[in-house]
Amino acid sequence: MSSTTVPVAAVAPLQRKDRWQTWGRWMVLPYLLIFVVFVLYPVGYGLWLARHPQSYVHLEADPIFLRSVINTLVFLVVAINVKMILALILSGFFVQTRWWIKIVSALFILPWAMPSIPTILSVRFMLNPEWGVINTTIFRLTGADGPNWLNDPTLALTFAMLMHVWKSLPFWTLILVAGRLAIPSEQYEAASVDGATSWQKFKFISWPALKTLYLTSTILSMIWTLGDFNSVYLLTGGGPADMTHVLATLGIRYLRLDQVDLSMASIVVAMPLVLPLVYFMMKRLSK
Amino acid sequence: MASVTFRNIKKSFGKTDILKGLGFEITDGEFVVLVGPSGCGKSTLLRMLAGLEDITGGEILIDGKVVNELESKDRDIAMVFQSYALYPHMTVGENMAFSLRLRDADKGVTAERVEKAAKILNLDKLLGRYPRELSGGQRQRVAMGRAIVRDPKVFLFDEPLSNLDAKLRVAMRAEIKALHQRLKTTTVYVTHDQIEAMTMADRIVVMHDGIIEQIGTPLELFDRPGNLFVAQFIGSPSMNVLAGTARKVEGSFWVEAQGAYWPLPDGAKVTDGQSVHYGVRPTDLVLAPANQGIPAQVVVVEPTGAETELLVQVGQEKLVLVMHGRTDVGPDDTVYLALDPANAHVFDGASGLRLD
Amino acid sequence: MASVTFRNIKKSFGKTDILKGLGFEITDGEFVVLVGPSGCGKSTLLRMLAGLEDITGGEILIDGKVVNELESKDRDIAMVFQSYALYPHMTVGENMAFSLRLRDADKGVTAERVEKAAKILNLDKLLGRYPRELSGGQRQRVAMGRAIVRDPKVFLFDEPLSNLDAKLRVAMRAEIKALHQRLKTTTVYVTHDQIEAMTMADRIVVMHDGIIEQIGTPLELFDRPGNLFVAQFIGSPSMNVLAGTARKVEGSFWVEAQGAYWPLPDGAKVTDGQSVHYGVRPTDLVLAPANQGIPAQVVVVEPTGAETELLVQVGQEKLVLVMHGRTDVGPDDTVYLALDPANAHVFDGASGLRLD
Amino acid sequence: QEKLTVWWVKGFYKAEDDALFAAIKKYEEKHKDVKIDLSQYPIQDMIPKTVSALDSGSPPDVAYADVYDFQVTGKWAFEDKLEDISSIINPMKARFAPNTVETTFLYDDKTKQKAYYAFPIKQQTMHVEYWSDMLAEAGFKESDIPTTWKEYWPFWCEKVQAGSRAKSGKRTFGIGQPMGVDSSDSFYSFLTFADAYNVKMVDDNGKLLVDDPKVKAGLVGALTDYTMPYIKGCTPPSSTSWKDPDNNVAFHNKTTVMTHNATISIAAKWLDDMDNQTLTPEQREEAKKNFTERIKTAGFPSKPDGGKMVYRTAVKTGVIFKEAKNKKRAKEFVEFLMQEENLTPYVEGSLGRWFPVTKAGQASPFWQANEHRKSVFNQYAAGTVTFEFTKNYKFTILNNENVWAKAMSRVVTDKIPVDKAVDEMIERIKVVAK
Amino acid sequence: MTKRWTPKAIATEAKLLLIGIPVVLWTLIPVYHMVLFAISPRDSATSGHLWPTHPTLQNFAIVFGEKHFYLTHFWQQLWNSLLIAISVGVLTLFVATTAAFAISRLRVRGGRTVMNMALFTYFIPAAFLAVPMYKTMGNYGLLNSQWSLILAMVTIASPYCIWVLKQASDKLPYELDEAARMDGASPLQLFRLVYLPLMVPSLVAVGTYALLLAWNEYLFAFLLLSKDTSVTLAVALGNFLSADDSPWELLMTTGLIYALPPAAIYYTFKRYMVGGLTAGAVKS
Ligand SMILES: Nc1ncnc2c1ncn2[C@@H]1O[C@H](COP(=O)(O)OP(=O)(O)OP(=O)(O)O)[C@@H](O)[C@H]1O
Ligand SMILES: Nc1ncnc2c1ncn2[C@@H]1O[C@H](COP(=O)(O)OP(=O)(O)OP(=O)(O)O)[C@@H](O)[C@H]1O
Ligand SMILES: [Mg+2]
Ligand SMILES: [Mg+2]
Repeated sequence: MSSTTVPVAAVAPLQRKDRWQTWGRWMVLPYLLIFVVFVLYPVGYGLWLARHPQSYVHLEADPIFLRSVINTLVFLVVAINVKMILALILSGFFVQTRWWIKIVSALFILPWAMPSIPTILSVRFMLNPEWGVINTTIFRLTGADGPNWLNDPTLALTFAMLMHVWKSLPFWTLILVAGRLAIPSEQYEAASVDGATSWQKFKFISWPALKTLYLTSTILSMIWTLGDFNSVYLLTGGGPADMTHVLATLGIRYLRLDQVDLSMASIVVAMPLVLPLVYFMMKRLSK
Repeated sequence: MASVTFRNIKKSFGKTDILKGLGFEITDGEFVVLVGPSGCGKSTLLRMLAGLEDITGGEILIDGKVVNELESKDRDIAMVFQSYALYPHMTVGENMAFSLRLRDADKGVTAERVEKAAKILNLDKLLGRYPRELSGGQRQRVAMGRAIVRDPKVFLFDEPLSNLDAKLRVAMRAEIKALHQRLKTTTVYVTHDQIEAMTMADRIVVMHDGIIEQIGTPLELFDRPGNLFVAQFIGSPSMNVLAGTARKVEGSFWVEAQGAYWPLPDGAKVTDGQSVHYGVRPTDLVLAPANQGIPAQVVVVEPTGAETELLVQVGQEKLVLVMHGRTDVGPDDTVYLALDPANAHVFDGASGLRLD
Repeated sequence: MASVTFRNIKKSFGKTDILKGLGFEITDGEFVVLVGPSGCGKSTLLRMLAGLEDITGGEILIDGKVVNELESKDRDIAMVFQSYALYPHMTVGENMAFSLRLRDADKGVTAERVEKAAKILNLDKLLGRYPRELSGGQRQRVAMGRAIVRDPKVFLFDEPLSNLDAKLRVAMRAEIKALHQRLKTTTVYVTHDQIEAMTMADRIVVMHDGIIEQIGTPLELFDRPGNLFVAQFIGSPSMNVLAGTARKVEGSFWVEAQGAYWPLPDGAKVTDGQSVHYGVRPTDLVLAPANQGIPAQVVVVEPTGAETELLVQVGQEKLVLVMHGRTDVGPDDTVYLALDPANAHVFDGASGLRLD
Repeated sequence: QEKLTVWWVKGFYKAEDDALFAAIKKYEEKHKDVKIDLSQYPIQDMIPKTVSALDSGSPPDVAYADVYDFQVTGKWAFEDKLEDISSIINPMKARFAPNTVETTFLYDDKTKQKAYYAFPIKQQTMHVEYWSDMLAEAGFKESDIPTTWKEYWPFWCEKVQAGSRAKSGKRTFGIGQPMGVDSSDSFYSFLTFADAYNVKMVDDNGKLLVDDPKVKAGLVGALTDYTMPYIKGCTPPSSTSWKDPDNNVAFHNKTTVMTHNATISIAAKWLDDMDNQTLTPEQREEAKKNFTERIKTAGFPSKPDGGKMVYRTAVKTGVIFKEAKNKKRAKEFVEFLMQEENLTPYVEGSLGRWFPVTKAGQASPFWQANEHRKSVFNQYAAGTVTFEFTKNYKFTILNNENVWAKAMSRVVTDKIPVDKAVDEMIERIKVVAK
Repeated sequence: MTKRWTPKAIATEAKLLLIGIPVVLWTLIPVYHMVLFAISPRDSATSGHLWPTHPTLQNFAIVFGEKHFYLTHFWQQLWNSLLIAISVGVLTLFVATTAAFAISRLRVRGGRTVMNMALFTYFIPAAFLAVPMYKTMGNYGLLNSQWSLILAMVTIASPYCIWVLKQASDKLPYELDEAARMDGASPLQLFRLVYLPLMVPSLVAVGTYALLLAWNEYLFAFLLLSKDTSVTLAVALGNFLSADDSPWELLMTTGLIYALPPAAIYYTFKRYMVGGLTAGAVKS
């Protein structure tokens, strides 16, 4: 093995890794461009708008601020988790291959495809205690008055959350369906033979494969909605008595009064609510 | 421990019929080896028994009960998948412990069993690895380990040793046999390895094209293959087969093929002039002293270590001959072939069925 | 066609050293078979040559050029993966045609080559199927087909026939040999099949634990294994090995082991009293007439068809003996073992190196 | 060619937009070198959109929305974001009816002076609408409707509701009392009630007068009366969460016999349907009946002190931004638009929803064309008062927060005494508008 | 293959139905309520009946005929929605797949950082970005061009898509890439011929996501677009909120119609969402 006799050959002009890397860099470039141009710059500007510390003082002085924070938290914790758990269950349902499930899944997507304004107004009308379909029907069937659905803060917030779940459940279900489809069926077969029940298959095969997707999606969903402006605004308008406001509606309310700094501040205030989640997620992701 | 019965089993994928109505019984505690050409439906049959594949027709019974509709998990079967199907997110140890864990087995017992299996399989140093960090053979051993930690009613092994080196394979063979002797668990074992089939099986089932060609003990199949297919499939290298015609010469029957007369065993049921296939195993052909046998031209000489394979030409046909040790004959030499008539096989020319 | 050189190749996965600095050369057109126990690093070595695995240390040269940094696709190597790695979304035909398609090969030529390969591999009826619709052996053949449609500088085969039945395997072996004879493409072939290794290789490389134990022609390795490991690894069943002591008796050397004296070949370089390992292949042990050899107790008799394996006990050791045909000895019988001293092997007791 | 960017709220009716387009076209014809780049947005989007533009330093030249006056005009003026357009307003000042252009005379905190920072387009006030056929079914004639404050509300609440329910067997309500927080009807109505009690919360310089015990007493009276229908079950239970459309809807489907609304949109809807060619002849006939016979528009009863009700008007304002690129043309365009022949068709395009701000516009025969408009005309003829926010812009925040509706909620939901609710309300007013 | 109705099959089917029926009800009740509005004549939409006394398709005729003042550009706006949504879908898929491929399969250096940065975008809520985005678009001279909305939506949709795709592509057997490289594939060929076909289920999911995100976007759409003829129908529906007396039945009708194109698009691609795509690829 005398290396001196063999000419140390001209190393291939295109080095293996570099070439692969070069391609990689070209392929992330489109996104990077978008990121720099449409994220970095606006975000910097937004932070600049929210820079006044007195905005936060004003914000705190607003009597509905605290209530909004609480509502937002309830919304995030309850609505999002209920939604994600349902999505997880339903994704298991929708990966089944049945002709009728295909039809159901096509219908199921409708809430997501519908624009918010008509759907939420429609639900609002439906829930009207005097002439809405529900109470009219209750009245017709029992002779009794139905509940005043949107007049009780708890009930109204519940409906806002249900609205949110109704609207965005299809999306998360679809994402989890895609996640489930990536799990090789072989693994389920092996588990069957090993004697796993359906629940055990879920616990030991599906869940480990979906875990990251599920957790990150949950956190992202929380951030995205931060109390979902539309569901609250269009359904309850923050009422009754401003008891169902969330930070998102609060933010828009300030915007409508041209209190941009307050509007931004109310959103910035929301960030600490999600920061622990962010930390949690980052830790998850770096595994 | 359980008996297994297949009754007129059929299986189609779409329009392709894979299993065409086959049936046989496996008695309690029996070790059955399934052999057959690649793609003949062995894995499919195993998977049907395991409850992983729908049954197009027929019935499978375990312990006398029809299990067609029984879920896999309720059949209490352990299986080594041909494609391993390891759990990628579990370590080797977790993979092996998984089935016990599902049964809420005692932690100590589980650990002990896994350890024991790992030792048998030479995996003890790899228990903390993930499947992606293993070599092909190591993965296969994990798949094996996952089955043998259990104590099921039936073991199904789908080519469980194909990716192991010869030495390890011999060792594993012994271990599986020992396991079977200890547990007496009914076992169905698919293999392409002749030695495995011959040494492990209580009975061998030869499948071909979705049907069963023959069932019998290893030596029955080797010594008296029921038809031409089995004759050529069992034993490696394959039995040499010559098409020829039965001839009665001086009161005894011979087969005339490729310009030579080949001796027939006693009791061969042929008639004069019948067209037949004449079969002789490469190991049963011997080189006779010069001019004392059927002359043949040597084509290739291939030493395989302890033995040497000769490819010789007789008339238009090439025959294989395996001889002990080495030889100094070389290509183009003329050799003379002899054989003990008792070792010859004869099959009907049309149906391929054994004639005796 | 190309020569390949490995120079002091090292490979670690994290802290685990897999290849510990090995080097050898493959000349242009050579057919090299790589053997070694499961997990010894064969696949890793192939993958490094293919450019799929980073090289921790050393150099790989193709045609005298260092290719450490050269991209796989520019190495012009065709490989059969141990795990097949078929494109699941392409049919069998598309899988096989893929590499040609990437090279913008003429459609007609591609079709022709694919067809030819498919015929060789018995896949012609399955060209329209997807991998998921194939049996294990069929998938393996597709993996094979994907390589052989090409005309690369180097072929790498990682256990390409392990899942095929014996008959098909013999046929495939012949085809690969014919292919190699026709194209004279440098080939590295990993197998666990002894016969494959013996009959196909120009040279065999025996790996163990990340190093090379011996390189040589098949018969060199079989007849004169350089150390105890190779001796026991090549040949199946494994060589019997007894620990003993060299004794000079009446001017010639013997090995005393398990209460018997075992003959040594001429030229064995031992000294009196040296502790040695005495090796004899199961096929080299014969049964001698009563009282004319080393007495042994039969433990197991295992007919494998044309041969019979005997497990016999001599002293505290168990030896394997393979005999032609059948036997009527049975367990607990006493038999007498004999062997031709020329067939005996002797290795140093400490280093395990061959002594002659 | 010069470009003039105009953002204008989307109209309710085609006729409004058509009038606007016509005016623009006329302007462009007159000034061939100017191209008007008009964008229209739904009302609720106008402010966010304008705010975004303002914040990023590229506001339109001229902007108008029906909600500016309620929410931002005063603030913008205070913060010196608006162009002083006194130069165009002053010459035409005489053309405006009382209490219209005055509301655009706003304080700029930077210059520490008041000036005309906006231009008035149209105005709205509070009306009562009722179904005369339901009233009749309940056993009453229109002449039975009391004219005094004390009798008026119990009449609808107790007599009409009881009668209507007894006759129709349906769960109808005498009054549709808007009480939702997210609703401009509710604060408009409440403040009208406050007006009835002569409440004056700010002086002309915007100084708070809420510490005056008279003010508190007035507010207590207004809140007591306002919440009474709910407590007595005369307004639908859902009215505490009503948004602006809800009193309309409840009225149209005859859940309520009467409601008050800050435009005559309720009647106008039927007028629109009456001429809507996409509807069937029967539907149009029905709409015509509703408009001409069944639905009545009226004013409020006389004040609790017996005086005649003076309605609060909301004057809709448009603006030119200080940062606008083409202020010269912007002023020119506004001046042009404010001319009678351009403004009147635009205002009249809304079927009577909006009332003109100019004397000539108000005198147009349009306002005598049907009973509804006549009623509006008469209400305005009695004189008007203006919103607090025209003097102290921080009242926009209070309206937007709807401290009024919140006080109602405290009373009807949390069941706290009215005067305590009023105390809380005054507390908040002082915090926000000090 | 005909299915046999064994007790076991019936039991599983029943279990599925037990989920399926509530799901259908849950989904369809609000939708049905909209249908109720859509087929009710103008004056009886809010009557509270479960089925209109005189069902009519009049509302559809009005919408399709652009016969209401709020809907004078119905077709144009629907077309805008479609154009914008499809552009966003396609562009997002392009940007996201290339990035996910580079990060997950080519293991480009710094890929992790790019991913983290991308996800970081979401910690800035969209509402917070609205005003800055407006200014940004103004600076780039894109205001009032549909490109501004398309790019903004791509910006918002991409990070999640990249992330989901990366998760999915991490699960593809790496051996396939190796095989392709041995076969002589360039990264681009690997991407096109091996990666994309195997990612289809996830592509359908995130593609639908991006498409619908743009389809129903309100805030950014009204901020970034101006002309009646260039906004999407979702924004135009905001007109109905302007008045306290809007033709609600037309709003519901339009809303229903508006849901159909994306549902149809989804339905077209849905059949590519199948499992087991990598079955038979490797032995592990
Ligand atoms: N990612 C990894 N991390 C750690 N160890 C690894 C990894 N990949 C492979 N190994 C180890 O490297 C060794 C060599 O593996 P390789 O696949 O080359 O074996 P092999 O000789 O091909 O074996 P076989 O015959 O079983 O296929 C094995 O012991 C395996 O466990
Ligand atoms: N999904 C499918 N669609 C069509 N044919 C299929 C499908 N799955 C398997 N087959 C065919 O069924 C036959 C039997 O397959 P099986 O896996 O049982 O073979 P096998 O006997 O195990 O072969 P091997 O020894 O190669 O593993 C094969 O010919 C295969 O091509
Ligand atoms: Mg198989
Ligand atoms: Mg290997």
